[in-house]
Amino acid sequence: SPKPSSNGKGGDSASAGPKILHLNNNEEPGSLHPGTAQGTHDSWILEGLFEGLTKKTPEGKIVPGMAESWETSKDGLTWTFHLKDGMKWSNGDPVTAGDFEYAWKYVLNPKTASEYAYQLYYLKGGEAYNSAKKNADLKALEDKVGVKATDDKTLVVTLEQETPYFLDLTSFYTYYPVDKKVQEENPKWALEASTYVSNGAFKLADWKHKESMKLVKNENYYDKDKIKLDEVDFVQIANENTAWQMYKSGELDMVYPLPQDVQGQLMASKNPEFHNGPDLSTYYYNLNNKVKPFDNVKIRKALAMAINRKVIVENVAQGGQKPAYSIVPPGIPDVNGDYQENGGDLFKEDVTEAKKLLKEGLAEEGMSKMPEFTILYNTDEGHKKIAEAIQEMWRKNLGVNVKAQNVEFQVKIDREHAGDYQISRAGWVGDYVDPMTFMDLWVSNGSYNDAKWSNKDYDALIKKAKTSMDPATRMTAMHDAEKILMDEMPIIPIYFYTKPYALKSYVSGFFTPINRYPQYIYADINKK
Amino acid sequence: MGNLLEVRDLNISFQTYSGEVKAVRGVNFEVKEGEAIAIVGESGCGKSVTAKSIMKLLPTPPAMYKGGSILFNGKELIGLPEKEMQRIRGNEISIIFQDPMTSLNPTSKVGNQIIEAVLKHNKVSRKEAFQVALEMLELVGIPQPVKRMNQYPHEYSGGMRQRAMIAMALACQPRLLIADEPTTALDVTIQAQILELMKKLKAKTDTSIILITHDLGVVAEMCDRVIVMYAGKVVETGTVQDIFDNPQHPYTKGLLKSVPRLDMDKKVPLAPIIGTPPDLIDPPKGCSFYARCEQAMRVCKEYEPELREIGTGQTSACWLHHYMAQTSIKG
Amino acid sequence: MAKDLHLTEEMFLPAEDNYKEAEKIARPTISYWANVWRRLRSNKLAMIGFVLIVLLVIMAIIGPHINGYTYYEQDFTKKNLHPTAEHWFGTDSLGRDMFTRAWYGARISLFIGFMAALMDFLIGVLYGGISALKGGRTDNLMMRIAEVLYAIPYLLMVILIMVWFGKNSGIFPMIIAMTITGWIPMARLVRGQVLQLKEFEYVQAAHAAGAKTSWILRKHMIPNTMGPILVNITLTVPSAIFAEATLSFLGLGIPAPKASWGTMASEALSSILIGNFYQLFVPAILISITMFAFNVFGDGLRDALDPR
Amino acid sequence: MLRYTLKRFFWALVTIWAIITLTFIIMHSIPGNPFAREGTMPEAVYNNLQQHYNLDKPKIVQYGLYLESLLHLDFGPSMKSQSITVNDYIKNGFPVSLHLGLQAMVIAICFGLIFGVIASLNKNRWPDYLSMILAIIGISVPSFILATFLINYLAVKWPIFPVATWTSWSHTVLPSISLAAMPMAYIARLMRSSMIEVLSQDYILTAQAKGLGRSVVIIKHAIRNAILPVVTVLGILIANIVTGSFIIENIFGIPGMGEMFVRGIENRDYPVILGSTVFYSVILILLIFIVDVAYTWIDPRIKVTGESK
Amino acid sequence: MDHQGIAVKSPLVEVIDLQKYFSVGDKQLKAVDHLNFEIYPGETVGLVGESGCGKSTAGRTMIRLYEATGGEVRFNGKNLFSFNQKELMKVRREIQMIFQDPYASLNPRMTVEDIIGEPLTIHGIVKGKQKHDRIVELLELVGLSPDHLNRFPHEFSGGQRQRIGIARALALNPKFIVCDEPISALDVSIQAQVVNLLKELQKKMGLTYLFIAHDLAMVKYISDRIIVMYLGNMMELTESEELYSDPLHPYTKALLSSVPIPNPSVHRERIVISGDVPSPINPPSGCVFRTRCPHAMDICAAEKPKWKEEKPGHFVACHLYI
Ligand SMILES: Nc1ncnc2c1ncn2[C@@H]1O[C@H](COP(=O)(O)OP(=O)(O)OP(=O)(O)O)[C@@H](O)[C@H]1O
Ligand SMILES: Nc1ncnc2c1ncn2[C@@H]1O[C@H](COP(=O)(O)OP(=O)(O)OP(=O)(O)O)[C@@H](O)[C@H]1O
Ligand SMILES: [Mg+2]
Ligand SMILES: [Mg+2]
Repeated sequence: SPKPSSNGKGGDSASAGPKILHLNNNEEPGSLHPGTAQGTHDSWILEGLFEGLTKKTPEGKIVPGMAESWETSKDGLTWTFHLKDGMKWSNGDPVTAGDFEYAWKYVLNPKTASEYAYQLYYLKGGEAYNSAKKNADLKALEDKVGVKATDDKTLVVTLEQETPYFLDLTSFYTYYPVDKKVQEENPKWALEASTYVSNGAFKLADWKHKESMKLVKNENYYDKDKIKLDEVDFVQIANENTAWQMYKSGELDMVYPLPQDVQGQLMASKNPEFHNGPDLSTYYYNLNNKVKPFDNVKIRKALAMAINRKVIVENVAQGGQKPAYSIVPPGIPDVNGDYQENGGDLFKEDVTEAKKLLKEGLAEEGMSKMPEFTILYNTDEGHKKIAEAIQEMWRKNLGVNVKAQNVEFQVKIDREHAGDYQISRAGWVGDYVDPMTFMDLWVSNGSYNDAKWSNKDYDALIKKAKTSMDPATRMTAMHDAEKILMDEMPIIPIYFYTKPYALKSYVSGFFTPINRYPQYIYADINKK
Repeated sequence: MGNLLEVRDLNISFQTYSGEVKAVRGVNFEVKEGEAIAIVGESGCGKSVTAKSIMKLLPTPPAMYKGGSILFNGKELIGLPEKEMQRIRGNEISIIFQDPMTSLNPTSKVGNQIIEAVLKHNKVSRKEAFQVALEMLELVGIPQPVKRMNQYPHEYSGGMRQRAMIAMALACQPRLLIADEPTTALDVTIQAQILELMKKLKAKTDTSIILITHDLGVVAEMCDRVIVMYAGKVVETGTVQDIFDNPQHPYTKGLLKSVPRLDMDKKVPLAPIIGTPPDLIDPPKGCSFYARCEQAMRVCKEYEPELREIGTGQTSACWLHHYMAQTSIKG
Repeated sequence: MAKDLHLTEEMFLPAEDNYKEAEKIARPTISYWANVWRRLRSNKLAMIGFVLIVLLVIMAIIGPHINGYTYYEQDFTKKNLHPTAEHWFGTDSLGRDMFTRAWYGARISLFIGFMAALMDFLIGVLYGGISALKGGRTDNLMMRIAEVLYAIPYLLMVILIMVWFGKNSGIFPMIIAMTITGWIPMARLVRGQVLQLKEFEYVQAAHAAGAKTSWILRKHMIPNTMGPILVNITLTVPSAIFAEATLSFLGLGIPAPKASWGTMASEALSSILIGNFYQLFVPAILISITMFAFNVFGDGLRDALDPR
Repeated sequence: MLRYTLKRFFWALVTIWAIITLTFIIMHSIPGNPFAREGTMPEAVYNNLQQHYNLDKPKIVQYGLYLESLLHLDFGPSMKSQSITVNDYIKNGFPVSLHLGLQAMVIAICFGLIFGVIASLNKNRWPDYLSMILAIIGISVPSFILATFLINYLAVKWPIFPVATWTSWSHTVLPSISLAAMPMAYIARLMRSSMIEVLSQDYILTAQAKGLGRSVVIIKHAIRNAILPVVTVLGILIANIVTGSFIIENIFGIPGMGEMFVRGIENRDYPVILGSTVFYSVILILLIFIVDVAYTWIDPRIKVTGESK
Repeated sequence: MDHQGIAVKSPLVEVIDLQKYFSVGDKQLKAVDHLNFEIYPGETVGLVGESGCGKSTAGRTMIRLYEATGGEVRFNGKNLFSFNQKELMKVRREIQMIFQDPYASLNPRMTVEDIIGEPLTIHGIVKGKQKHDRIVELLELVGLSPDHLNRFPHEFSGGQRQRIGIARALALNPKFIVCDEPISALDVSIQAQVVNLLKELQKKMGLTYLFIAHDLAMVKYISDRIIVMYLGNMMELTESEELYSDPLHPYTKALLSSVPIPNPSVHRERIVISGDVPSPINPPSGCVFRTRCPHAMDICAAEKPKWKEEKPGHFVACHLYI
């Protein structure tokens, strides 16, 4: 019989009845196996289902998860984790250190072909094992991987090199354990709800592929008292507009992302249901430094200075984003305070100056007029509007003719890698909470250096920051490098993303870690 | 013998893009009980329109009844409500069309198409209607009628289809059968079969027949009386003998002279009627045949001749019958 | 016999010149197309369609210049305005004048429509014509190829085209995309027509007179298939405009900041969420009017060509 | 009949093979691959993925492997999803698309026929104009616009129906209507002209001459004959509906095949692209076959063996 | 035409074993099977038979509008089927065709001038003013007025259209014309116009006709000799008077008696043959007429009757005459 229409239902009244939260996962998860999961459509679910060695508090602090405590060796290369007592899988099996070892090695096994295997390259021998050639001795390579369960409660991890943010990583979903027993009995356990086993706040009760998922409270979870929700229902609506309409009609309790216009309206009307979380990502334009006239610094700077970021943020993106005058977004701790705040604005918008620079640059290039060029962006209404706004700003402020071309995401990536573009829209989400996740993108021949820019001083500073153990040295080097980057302007930062979302007023307890989706684990529903 | 059908001063026009086509212009004739009359005339002279108008089958618009009356069995058909007309159609008056290929519904079994007519007009069960239909098919000489009942028209040959049409038309024993060129589309040998059949049926039942054709041979074999039409008018009427042996109107004479006969000497040239019939949107003022007439007189251009009695039962519409013409020709 | 009064003896003398009228054709000569035009003119709905098409074309030409705005200029202080005396169709989310954009879009949409129709016509006539004339195996093969082409995912082909023409994206690849399978119905139609015409006696007569294939094509086939082809063309124009709108929904439309009705509609889809219906209404209504105009005109043309 | 079916089957196979081959070629000649993404992916990871999905093999080998797996009716894995294979995709998605398509088709056929018949019976009078204007609106409003309006009015403003998803029958109403509008309009127009044609045929006159009532003539004699041209386009129309539903599926969040197919292309998920193409062409060919058979059922003149008359 | 005349003249057209099969699906349709006859200059040969018996096919194959399946057609002694395109083009001037349907045989989009001028243009014989004059001359020849030059076919009546068709056929001064039922679609009153015209032209220009029709009276009236065809086969061939006075083949007899006589005083015994013409895809074995023949014998099913000269100049294919 058909499920009662979820029309207009949130969690039912507080007096009785289960508390059900209705969310939209946008898409079918590619995988709900922690080892092969990648991307937000997977992780948002997994974060409710699993818990790693550590976890993050709403305030962003790292606290023990499955691990009770840990210690680090002097050289920072060896980490020893001690698991809490009585941790159980949702099927009742005990969670052991062996489950972690097994899970991590599974990820690194080249046969698994996990896309996120490189998240474990920090482990000693991890990359070697994952890169094994076809007829290499896999067993030997596996044994060399730096993770070992010395007993059921103790996990010893050896790193390739010192990694200051390793603890942060242990809360990441690729580091989640899997139930070894279950996996060995049934390698397909993660494909259906009926065989699914997890160790987190919720367990997977139902999974209609391409349609919906249902998570219910896991009674075996050690911290279950903190979990208020009885059930979380996910639908998979890819269309932003539809998702918003569902929110409006009460079929969803929370939506993220929001259509741009809606964000603008909600912000303007100061709607209490509107929330904006921090985000660890930057919206910028790549300039192809290999083609004329973008090989000229003055021209690049002129273009960067002739954009009115405030207008874009307020009128186009409309999500409370921050205009970007540097590349590393706010929210990353410096030695003291916030890295981005300490760095400050590294360039200014100035149309007159831009005009002057453009003229000079063109003279240097031996050109009389800026040739027409094309902005490449991947097909998306939002990107299109921003491109149109920038196009018009450049036309008005600099008198240059700009074309905008949208292509499929796949095609854009291909053309960027091949250097077959002039200007392209890009965005970068930090993998971990450290400026390095942004700064090492533009080292010479870096694999994501689509600007094809190269600067020896920059490379040297990045190298210094990577090899130094001293936080102060690292941070200074990175600040210096960022200055060079913004002086040379191989890329044009536009804004720092935020996470604007709408949440019904009867829902409380959501929080937004900087590099995650808004978290529902501790949410509660209180309808009058 | 009373008149089964009386058509008086019938006028019918069609509204078209180019103007009003006056297809039938004051036609008068009657059909007696048990009589077979023929309507002959060139293509487009209004034969089919007359036939269909008796059945009230002309779609209005574009057709318009512009006056006149059609008395069937004493009942005025013009202005009769559609419901009552439906009771007459197929029951008291039936019609057979020229082309048996297109006159049967291709997606319905032949048997059903006959049964349908029977059921409509008789209070009988389907089984009885089936029996009637079967008998009709047998009557018109279709072999293996039981099998044929369940076949579709395309499984019939042309001659058989026309037989089925006849069976359908006769299924309710109508008092008047209108056959609009029933054999024109058929081959000679098949035509002969159908003609034999119709003759036989005519002898057997007491049905009156209006046979529309332009084949004078068919007329000679089948009919008692002939009505000759030209450009929407009746120009001559008479018994078959009169028309063939003693035609009065120049058009009738022309028709007879323009067809070769098997027994004719080929040295004798055929005498065609020259030219073509007039445009019925703007018919000529005087005699419509004026422009093609061998014996045309000046009066013919200006004044329209009226149908007048020549001999017993023979009428003709021609100025030649006027006493002044007789004298002037003599003189 | 009341009329006897007017009759005189002399009137009963033989007429001399009566045969002159026998072969006369009274009505003024009128060519086939003139006849079609006359019938078309008397079809009110079709004429409304025709007038609308003419108006659309005129507005596409002059519309973008009427109120002094350009299709690209942005004014963020005036974004999402409802129609006013200043902005007749309101403004869009980037503060651009919708009236100017709508008619600029008309240019592009109509151009795509007409070009797609033209391309369909050229390819369809050639392919269908050859297929029918060659007949036999060639015909069979050509029709199967068309069938296969029809079954290959359209989207895949569109992407391929967009990639092929990567550098100069815009209207041209769009037209190719419209044409890539669009010609197939036209080819089918032409093929059917030609197959029919092949058996027509006037074509046989030309054969008997020794005419070459090219002559027969030029003199008999093309003029006599023109009617159905024309009808088909009038229906291709709006369907190409429509298809452009659908591709725009997938983001495969005209490059920014140029406007077509399709891109305007898909841009405006989210505006309905904040109550700006007019942004969607403008392109939707224009598309509808165009569809309406071409459809009723095409239907009228069909009726005019085939009097029954 | 058997011989004919076999012959047809053979040609169907050839056609499908040609479609697979061409799709394969086109698919691999457009840029992008399933694992390309923004950001860095270490060489090793990339190689492992390529190896896992046989993408490191020469194209011709991949082609051969694909054909071979097809013989076992195995459409292969999805390169973007570990949790579900292409067979699963089809198994889950097709019934949904079919349900949606059929429901839309039923709406389209019923209303299309009714409108068309009414219009033809009142040729050049107001019911004709009214239904044809409705039909033209149906053709002229792109489905994504119609869907947006329907959601806005019938789900948000006046919450009669739910906005999206595919959970209960009431969820299927709006998408079905959105999808039905266009074919409905098309059928209505086709039916109108076909009816007008049929109504001028001699056998209609014959039926009237039998004294049958107007409604009997129309229902028993006219409609059945007039429906033939509609039936011929039905195959293509249904196929278009089932394949063309991706926009509707996207807007209403329906787990059907159209959405999967578009996603497949966006992601360069090769097996998904090929799988859905093959599946669709089979459906298309099957539909055309069914329509042909239906045609013989409605029109006794046509034999299934393709010989006319 | 007398027998002596035939003897001295050599035939203009010789048809030898002409065959034309169509393939319909997987089967063969023998539309024309083994025709043998000749046509002498200035003569009119009539070809009669029921619908679908292959008359048109025979006519069209003879002038190479269809490619023959077998046999030969000699024109002036030369095999027409062995001509290449160039030779064919040349001979086309001498062989023409008039078609049955006056509505389908004229291109509705062309004026009368274009239609009649088409063969002239194709062969590029005359141009400009000369061409115009020639067209006017032709128009007058068929009894139409030069006023009609710029009119379109639909403005004409059937008889006039047929005359336009004749003018077109005459444009190149042909010797031989295949008339494929040129009067069947016309009104009785008009038929005579066309028949008289054809006869007149024959006299004037020494034309030779193959006159195809199913109206026996008309064929008899216009032809010197008549061929009776049934289901793709020749049944009988003789002079027209002879055919009428002494038909040999049972089919011919039935055919003759089927023609209604427009004279109410004449009453005759009619031979009505039952049944319909069988399908040419699956013709009866032996004599194709046997299924409807009142005199059918055992041998008729077993053996195809030979083509036999029963009397001088009178050929028949029937087992009754062995
Ligand atoms: N539906 C119609 N609309 C306009 N004119 C019509 C219509 N039906 C008949 N006519 C005209 O009415 C006239 C008489 O037509 P009708 O069909 O009665 O001729 P007919 O004598 O039966 O000829 P035929 O021997 O060709 O059947 C013709 O001029 C014809 O053009
Ligand atoms: N192009 C063709 N393809 C297949 N069959 C054909 C073709 N043309 C004619 N036939 C068949 O050949 C046979 C003879 O046809 P043909 O047209 O020669 O007959 P006909 O004697 O001229 O008949 P009619 O009196 O109807 O004109 C018929 O059965 C016909 O169906
Ligand atoms: Mg008639
Ligand atoms: Mg013929």
